[in-house]
Amino acid sequence: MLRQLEGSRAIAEAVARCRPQVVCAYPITPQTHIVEALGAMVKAGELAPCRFVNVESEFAAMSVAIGASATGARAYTATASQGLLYMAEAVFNAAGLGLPVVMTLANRAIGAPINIWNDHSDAMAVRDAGWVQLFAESNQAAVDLHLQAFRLAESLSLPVMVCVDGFVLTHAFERVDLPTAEQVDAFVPPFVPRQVLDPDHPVSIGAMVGPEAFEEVRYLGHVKQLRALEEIEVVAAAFVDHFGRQGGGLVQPYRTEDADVVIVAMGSVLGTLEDAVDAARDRGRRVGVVGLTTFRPFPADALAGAVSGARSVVVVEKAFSTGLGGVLATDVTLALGGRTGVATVVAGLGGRPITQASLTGVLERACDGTLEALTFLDLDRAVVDRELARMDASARSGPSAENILRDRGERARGPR
Amino acid sequence: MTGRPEAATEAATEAATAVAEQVTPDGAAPGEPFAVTLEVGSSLANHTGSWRVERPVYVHRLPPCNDACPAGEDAQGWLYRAEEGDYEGAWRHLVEENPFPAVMGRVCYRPCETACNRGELDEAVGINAVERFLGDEALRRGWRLPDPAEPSGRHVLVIGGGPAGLSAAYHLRRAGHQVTLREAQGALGGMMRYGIPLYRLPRDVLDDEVQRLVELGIEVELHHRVNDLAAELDERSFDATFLAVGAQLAKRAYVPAGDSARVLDALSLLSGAEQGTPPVLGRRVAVYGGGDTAIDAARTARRLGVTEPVVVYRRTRDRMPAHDVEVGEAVEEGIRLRWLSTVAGFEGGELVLEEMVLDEDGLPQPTGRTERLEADALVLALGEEADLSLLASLPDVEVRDDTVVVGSGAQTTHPGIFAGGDAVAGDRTVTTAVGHGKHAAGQIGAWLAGRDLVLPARHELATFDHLNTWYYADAPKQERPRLEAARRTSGFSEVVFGLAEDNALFEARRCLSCGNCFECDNCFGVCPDNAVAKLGPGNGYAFDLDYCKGCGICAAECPCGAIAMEPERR
Amino acid sequence: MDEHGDAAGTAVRTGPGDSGRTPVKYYQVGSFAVGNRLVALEQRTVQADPERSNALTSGHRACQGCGEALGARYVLDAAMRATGGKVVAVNATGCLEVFTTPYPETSWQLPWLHSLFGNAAAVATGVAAALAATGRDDVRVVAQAGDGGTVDIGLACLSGMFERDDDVLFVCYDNQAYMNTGVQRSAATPPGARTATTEAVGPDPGAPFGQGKDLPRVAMAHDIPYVATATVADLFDLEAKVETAMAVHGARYLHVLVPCPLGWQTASADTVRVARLATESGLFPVFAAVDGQVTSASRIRHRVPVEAYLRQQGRYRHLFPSEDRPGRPDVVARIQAQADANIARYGLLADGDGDGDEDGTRPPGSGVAGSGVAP
Amino acid sequence: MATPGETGTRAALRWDAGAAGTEGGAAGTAARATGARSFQVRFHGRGGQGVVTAAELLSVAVFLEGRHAQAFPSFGSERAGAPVAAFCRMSDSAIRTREPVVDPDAVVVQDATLLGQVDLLSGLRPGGFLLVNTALGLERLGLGDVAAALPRDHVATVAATDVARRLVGRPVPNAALLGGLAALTRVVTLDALSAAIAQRFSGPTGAGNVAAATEVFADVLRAREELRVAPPA
Repeated sequence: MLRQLEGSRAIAEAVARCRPQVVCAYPITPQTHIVEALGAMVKAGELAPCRFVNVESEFAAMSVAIGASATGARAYTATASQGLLYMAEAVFNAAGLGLPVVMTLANRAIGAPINIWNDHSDAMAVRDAGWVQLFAESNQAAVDLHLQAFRLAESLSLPVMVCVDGFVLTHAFERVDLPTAEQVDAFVPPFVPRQVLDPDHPVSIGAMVGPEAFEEVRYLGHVKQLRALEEIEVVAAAFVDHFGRQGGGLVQPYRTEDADVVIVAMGSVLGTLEDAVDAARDRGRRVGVVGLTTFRPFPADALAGAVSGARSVVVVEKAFSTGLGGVLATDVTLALGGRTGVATVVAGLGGRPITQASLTGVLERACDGTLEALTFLDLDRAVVDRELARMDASARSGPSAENILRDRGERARGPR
Repeated sequence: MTGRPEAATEAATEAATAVAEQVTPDGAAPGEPFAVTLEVGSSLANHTGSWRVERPVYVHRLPPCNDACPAGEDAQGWLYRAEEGDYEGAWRHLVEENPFPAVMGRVCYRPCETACNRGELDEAVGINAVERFLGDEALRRGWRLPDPAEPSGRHVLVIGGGPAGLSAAYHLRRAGHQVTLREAQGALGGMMRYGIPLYRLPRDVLDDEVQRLVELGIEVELHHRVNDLAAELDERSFDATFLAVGAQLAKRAYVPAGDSARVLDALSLLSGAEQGTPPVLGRRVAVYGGGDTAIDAARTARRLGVTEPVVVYRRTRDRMPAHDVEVGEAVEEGIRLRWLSTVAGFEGGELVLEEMVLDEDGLPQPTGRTERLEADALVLALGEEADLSLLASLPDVEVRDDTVVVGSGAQTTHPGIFAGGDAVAGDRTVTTAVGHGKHAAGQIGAWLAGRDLVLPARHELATFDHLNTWYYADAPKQERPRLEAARRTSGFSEVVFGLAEDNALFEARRCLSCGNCFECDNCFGVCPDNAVAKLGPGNGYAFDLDYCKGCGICAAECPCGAIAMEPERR
Repeated sequence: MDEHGDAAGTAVRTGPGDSGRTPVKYYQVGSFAVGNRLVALEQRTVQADPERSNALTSGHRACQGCGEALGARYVLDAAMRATGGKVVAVNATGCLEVFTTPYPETSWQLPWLHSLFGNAAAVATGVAAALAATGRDDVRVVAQAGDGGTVDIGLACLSGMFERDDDVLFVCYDNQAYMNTGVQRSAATPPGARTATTEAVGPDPGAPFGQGKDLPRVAMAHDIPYVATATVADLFDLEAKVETAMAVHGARYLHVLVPCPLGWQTASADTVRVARLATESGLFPVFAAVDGQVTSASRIRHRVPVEAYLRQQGRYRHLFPSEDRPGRPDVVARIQAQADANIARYGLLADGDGDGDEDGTRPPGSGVAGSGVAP
Repeated sequence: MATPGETGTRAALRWDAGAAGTEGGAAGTAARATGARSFQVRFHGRGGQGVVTAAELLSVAVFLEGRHAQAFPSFGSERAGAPVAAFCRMSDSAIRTREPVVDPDAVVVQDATLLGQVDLLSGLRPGGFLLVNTALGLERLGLGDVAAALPRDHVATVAATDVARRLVGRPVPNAALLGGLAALTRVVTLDALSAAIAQRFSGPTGAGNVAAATEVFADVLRAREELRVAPPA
């Protein structure tokens, strides 16, 4: 059914149709609207017998989800940014215990400086936690990925994180096709826990594993994730069967045939990129885009196939590893066998708008071979240079962020 | 949202159950995460017993009551039965050692209670009161003593029908021996009858317990004073003889006295009262001596109409041999006590008392100071000695200090002649005599069988510091009610009453069960390693050394000290 | 003749209320020992039952004389009896978790889940929510943690669980320090006690005064239906409290003192004894509170000075004189003042037992058998 | 499932919601994506005045007409009273871009007190539309020059707060202004707008807001008609 909805509401509706049994929530912008909506549905009795638990922290939220999942309930929560870091220990734990929790991550930057706007720093920070991480390009994708997330999590007995760009998607009102409850029931079977706390069949879950078996446990976790690559495609195919549209999978190529330059990116920037690619194609540039829907497990083979014909690969990503460069770019480089010519464009940090104009510039430079290995898109070079000069001039220049803000403030006031 | 949430939940539950039921042969459900999820109880494969350097062992320690009992009673053992309300079982356990619970419960001076560990906690267990309850209950219900064993074909002569002789006869008879008991008096009981006042031991109680004993098949010959033992043994052949003639000859002290002075001994006063021929005493009587007999004499005199009995004793009350309870009751009855005094003379209705002082050794020394005390009679209660003239014809029976010498086997220096009771050295109490009788019977049995009697080694004494008394609820002793003092002196009614059943039960349950497991489950409960198995009622517990780490909590928390830690031997 | 004048008299052993437990008639040791052949089966403790569940079974790797192993079995077996075996346990990281579940062995015999150090309460909330959501209302949840997992790292989750009144019994096994990591100070470490991070050196040896958290009172401040303290030294009381707790729904808190031979530097055999001294000195008040109000407190049976308790433990050794140190009678006096304050706050002495009971007929310490109290 | 190298199926993942299940061709997608330029509206107001709701309602109205719309707020943590902006981008085809709206086709000012504090007309495209909630004239607000730079029939003022107070019972001018915007720009019908409002608000509130939108729609329409017949000032 087509609806014009806020992204958060669409996600909440999708989650609700998956019949979660325990939803736990702690507010953090920009995730709040999702759990608010679910809370209202539970309160109204629409999700009975689902329990909605208002917890005291994200750490508790994931912990409640762990307890609920281990007890055989379909458990869901949502968070963002600092919240994800605050629950990080439990995030790792849920994966280690093999509990099929589903979590929405309304992607947001991580402080300091505190920032409530979108980038992917949070998701990247837990990329090694053992979760399946899916990225939504649009709110329709967010809906579709959540439906698949529950089925995936439970068939894999692994937690799944659906990453949705904070504000850009969560707060955007747009058209979404929401499936009916009956359609979702047919697609997402009842939860059959792999392990469950049951007095009739008691087990001990969460044993201490020493050097004699820990490496094996980790190796098996790796194998499980690699097998998840297949399962993700199986579920995506099933999704097409059930809903008649594409809505998942590993990678999503767009106009990559004969492309010299292929951009690799994740999340909502893909829409703007596709507009930019179309425009560049209109200008005769042979460019394409590959969207990564699945980030963990990393679809190395699928990605390599998608960019095999490209002369150069540019990764546009909303996070970076300080002191190294792109996070996604590192993974892409690894997936492409260490091939040179993978450029990194760090963009959209802390909510900085990514415009089609800027992306067009990237495409043009990439086609011209003038794109640098690492680009910070739309970086205010003047501010940075002033601060660098100040740092060089004085060992005690004060916090750079503060200085930069002051500079920008001065500059903003200046022309008036 | 619409749909069928209940149906979905049910389906999920069914599916979960289906998975859980598909357990693999080794018990692991399919698909459970490797290593992270484990099947329950698997640590039983880890035998932590290897950590142990000390191991607990269940022990029996000797309860101080048992240790102290001259009659060798297993007081803790019969209290254990009584605690359960099994009075007959308790009584049967008791009479294994002593056939006179009703008498004991009245006349014993209770060394058991003196030794009782509970005395250090609050008050000693009223063992004697429970014993009396059991004894009275047995008489009331007509419980019979155990039948004798198969006839042994041996015949033993017991001389003296007092507590020692009767006890020996009892144990010998139970062992299947033929027993002939010769008693000089016209009734059995000895000092129980002629030395203990009625108000302490009603004679029907004595008669009933003696009769019950005699009915085991003891040949009793009353009025048979043995004057010449050799002659008697020549006259009729016995396989062994037990000599328990007691000590009835009153000791005399030289007291310068005028002809008119009325001086008599305590035993004749007591036996005269018993036989209904009390001596004439007058209004004012002094009793000279500090033992229980002196108190008995004074209290008897009080009941015979003496208005002002006074006990004269050379030393102080704390050094008086008489038992506190007796002295206390005497005081309640109006008997005066004069300490640090000796009788220096008695004439013209006046006693001359010399004041004494105690020297460094606590011995009384004369001071030369005297005073006078009006008295119509002086009763000497200075102890008794045995009349051993019957041994004159058997010179190989060694006699020393007016007592028969016996070895540890109760045998005199004449083979086959054993002796006990007041006729031999030792405490002269009924209980001791009963113990002598039992001991001698055992020795005689062994001697008749031509072997040494091997007594089991005595267990380590269960002292107070072996106990963990926190577990015992606070519970004061149940006192036996007593006759009001004002009504005591008008006759010979029994002063101390028995406990009602409820109170006797309560008192029995005050027993700490020192040194002997009473199945409180503490060891079973406090083991952090579940290494104690409970074997069921009456069967106690066993340590599971596969898992016992030897921490010792069981031993520390055993209320009664029935667990010891021993170094592990590997 | 007093109340014991007939055999039907009851041995009054604790204060009023006492978790609603029916006092046992006086039967020798009926009121205090684990079992008693003289009383009806139902009046004996769960631990006296040969069929007890042994929720924590043999083969675990706890130290000799571990109070926590004992306490956990006491609590869970009682909970199992109270629920007909329908218990799910959630465990915080700590000794109890480590010594029970080293791969490939587990000592638990009930469904058990360990997630993290600080989240036991929240995980238990999740379990409870899942049980409710899946219609398994007959199954109950017990969360358990050491003092660190309760009063320190676990406090936020615990407070949240309390505040939401989630249907969880949270049990803190308090051994007063981080024993699992080698005896470091926690917010439950008592003043004066030596730990690896409050060493017995300097002008103020041991843990400082004026810090730490009294979690039972923190719990009470949440107005949850039931808060109680207990020790491994009074099993009847502990089991009665578990039973009471399991009869109630909502957030419940049980704080159990479990001596640690390793961290307290006590003999392994003295675990129960030391716990007893903690209560008999007044340092560890044993009480219960319903809806935020104290409803009962276990009376001290045989009061002892705190010194009797402290002397048992190596972690307080520095407070007492020896050849190479003068001792700290001032610190002992401050600890005594804490005990006195507890006694006053909770009314731990029977009527008539005022302060200064030392002058009474029963000298302090005399009633504690074999406590080996040094002069 | 898209396989590497296949480009055409990508469209189905996206916004072809109106034709769920149909095959989207690469050419069609491209044409649609790069076809007609979208129409963009920026709403200005203060937190609590329903600025975001206004953008959302507009998007819903467009959606109800079978077209595509994307509404979003100026992402921030504004508190009640603080200046707030919201956006609505609409198009006949699916909207993929996530760019902010920097060059709106129309600006709606819900609160004229923002004048001088916020650059209300920033990026307004030449020939764009301006709708201001005020009982005063644009001259009095100091917007005369700006208004003069726009086509005469692209500018309107409405006393929407008064209308709202009267018809809704609360000084929330958003629905009234949407009615005005519909009349001014004709990018959405009053029917669709009314339906969107009625979806969002039930009962008297919904009816009042519909009435407010309807009244202002008529007012602005009337003003535009008057402008068409009147000579330029």
